[in-house]
Amino acid sequence: MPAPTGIMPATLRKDLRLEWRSKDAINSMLFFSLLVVVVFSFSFDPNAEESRRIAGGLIWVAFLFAAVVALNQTWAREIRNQVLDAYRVSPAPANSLFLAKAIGNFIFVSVLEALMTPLFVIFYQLRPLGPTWQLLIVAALGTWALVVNGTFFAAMSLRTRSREIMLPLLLFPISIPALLAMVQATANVLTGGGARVWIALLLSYDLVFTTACLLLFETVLNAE
Amino acid sequence: MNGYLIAAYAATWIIHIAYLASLMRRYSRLKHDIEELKRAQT
Amino acid sequence: MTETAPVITVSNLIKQFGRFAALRGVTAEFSAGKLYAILGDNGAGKTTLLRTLAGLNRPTSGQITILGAQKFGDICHQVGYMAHSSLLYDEMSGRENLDYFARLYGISESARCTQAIRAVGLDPDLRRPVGQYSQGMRQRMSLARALFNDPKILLLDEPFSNVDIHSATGMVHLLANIRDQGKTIFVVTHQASLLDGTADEFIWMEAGQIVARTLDLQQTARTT
Amino acid sequence: MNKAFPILGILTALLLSYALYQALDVAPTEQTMGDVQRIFYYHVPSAWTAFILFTVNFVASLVYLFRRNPASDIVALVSAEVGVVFCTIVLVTGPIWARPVWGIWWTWDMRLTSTLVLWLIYISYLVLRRFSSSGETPILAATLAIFGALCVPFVYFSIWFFRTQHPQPVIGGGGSIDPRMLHVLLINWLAFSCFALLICWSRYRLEELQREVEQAHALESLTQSPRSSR
Repeated sequence: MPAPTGIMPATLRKDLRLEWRSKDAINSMLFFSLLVVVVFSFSFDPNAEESRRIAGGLIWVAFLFAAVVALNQTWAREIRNQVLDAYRVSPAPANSLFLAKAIGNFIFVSVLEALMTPLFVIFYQLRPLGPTWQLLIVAALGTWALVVNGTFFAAMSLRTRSREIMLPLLLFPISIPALLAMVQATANVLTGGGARVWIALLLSYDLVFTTACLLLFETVLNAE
Repeated sequence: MNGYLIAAYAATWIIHIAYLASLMRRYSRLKHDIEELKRAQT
Repeated sequence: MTETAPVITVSNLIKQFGRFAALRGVTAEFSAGKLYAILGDNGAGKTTLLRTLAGLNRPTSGQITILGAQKFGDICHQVGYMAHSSLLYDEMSGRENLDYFARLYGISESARCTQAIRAVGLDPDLRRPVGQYSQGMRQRMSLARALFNDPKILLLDEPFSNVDIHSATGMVHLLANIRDQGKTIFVVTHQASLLDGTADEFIWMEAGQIVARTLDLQQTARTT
Repeated sequence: MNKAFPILGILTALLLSYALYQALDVAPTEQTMGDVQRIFYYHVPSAWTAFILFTVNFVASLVYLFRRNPASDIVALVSAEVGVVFCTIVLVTGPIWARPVWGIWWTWDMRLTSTLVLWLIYISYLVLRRFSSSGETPILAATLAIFGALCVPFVYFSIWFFRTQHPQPVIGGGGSIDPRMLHVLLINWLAFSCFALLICWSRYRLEELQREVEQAHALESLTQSPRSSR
């Protein structure tokens, strides 16, 4: 029996529709990262020249924490009425579900970034001195790096006790290289340098971990 | 002999012995478990 | 339909959850075109048996053969599964739910979904999200979700719980009809009396084992 | 097998004391750092041992994913746990060494930082093992181990590149190592590897026993069939 096609887009559409109706993930993410921006600006002087150097770190840490909020939400939805079991008894391949979830989270986090970045720019009076287009690439690659591993580890922590705490514990150590690359690339561009090596690093990180996720997701989904 | 040197060597062995002690504790708990199991069977 | 050929064979099935064995060596054969009622106390292993048949639990040891296949993945499109939870998204309407699940089975014609919803006595054009359904309606929609792919084997976990007696008898009639089309149905239930006279066989489970198989309810009541 | 264990134990004890004597007495005193440099003979062998154990963890996890045999799962668990112990020693002795030599307890230098990240990864592995329900632990843990191992090159490269971009205190000074020092280092490494093997062995036995007991509990409930609820 050939595997049915078009499952990935159908699942993605379903997820977007659910999010549109409940707005659980995006609201909590927005509020959360807003809090982070405000709290950070209390702890540092946002007007100093220094802030340009640390802003890259602040932005990405804020987005990382916000992404964790969204990542926990995506699978919570599937667990609520055990709907995940319905997916597992169906002939649909596990990777379609994974890709749909990862792309969905990518969209959510990108929307968040698009909404929050102007706020950061205003609060911290940022003006990139380096090539801005590189920032876009860094944002896209970096977000995917966080989201692809995050989706995977969220599915993993689904099967553990105290799963909400488990996700950051699993995700953060593995994400350190990606986070370092994102922060450094952003800081470089803001202070007037280029970020080609960091972009290359992010790209290979994305490739390696996306492959690993796709190879191992079925095992995790059906782990018992 | 240098104080830092002694501290480092001592720290190494303290960590190893602490780990071994935790293994011992787990082992004795297990033994207790096994005995209980045997008693339940008879 | 040959009555003699077993459609499901289970041999020495053991399922262990850590220190607790939910199934302790279940061996049985089930033939096509029959309605089996699985009865027993809480914790007797009924749900675990059903989940193991549905491929959701990996047996610790023992073998299952369904429709001649050892791997559940090969025949999953011929099995319908209804769990204790609804396996539906609360935020979407019944129709939207079924349309999504139909995609998972590669079913593109939506007539099948409409038909399934009608079969359980609900209105396919109901726009309300499932979360606002009454318990009985949700239960019936959940049955429709298990039915829409026209499965050869139906696995139902407590389909009559929280359903009023009128709807429950309606569901029993429906199940009898489906059985008469040559399908095999397993019903885990506490309300055995509902199936009295309809079920072909009553399977009594106790402490993870099948302790009795009888043709009518009274017979078992006498032996135990 | 049961006879080999005490023999290996005595041998390891002898080797460790010989290595200690070599490190403290035989090895020449380093000119600039003095006696403090002798931390080297504990610090570096611990690091090597930890890395070997983490490699074992990766291989065992891979084998587990393909073969699903409990033995390789136990090997993976044991090597990660003992590896974390050795890695902890590296992280503790490192600053004790850094303080008198560089005047600071911690520097975000390439090796310290990447060891710390490695340590974090394997701690999260052990946490996952503790928090997942028993039936699925091996699979989830094996998956995480593979992710962790894939991450190692990225950790090294990113931190290396991060460091080369930023000025930092000059460390080490390079140059070749005195052959007598190398000799002592290798003896210490051998001693600590034997010690690690010994711990792993007993930890393996412990885990095996633990699983047997678990099994016995389940079987007991099989035969006695109590009315326990799920």
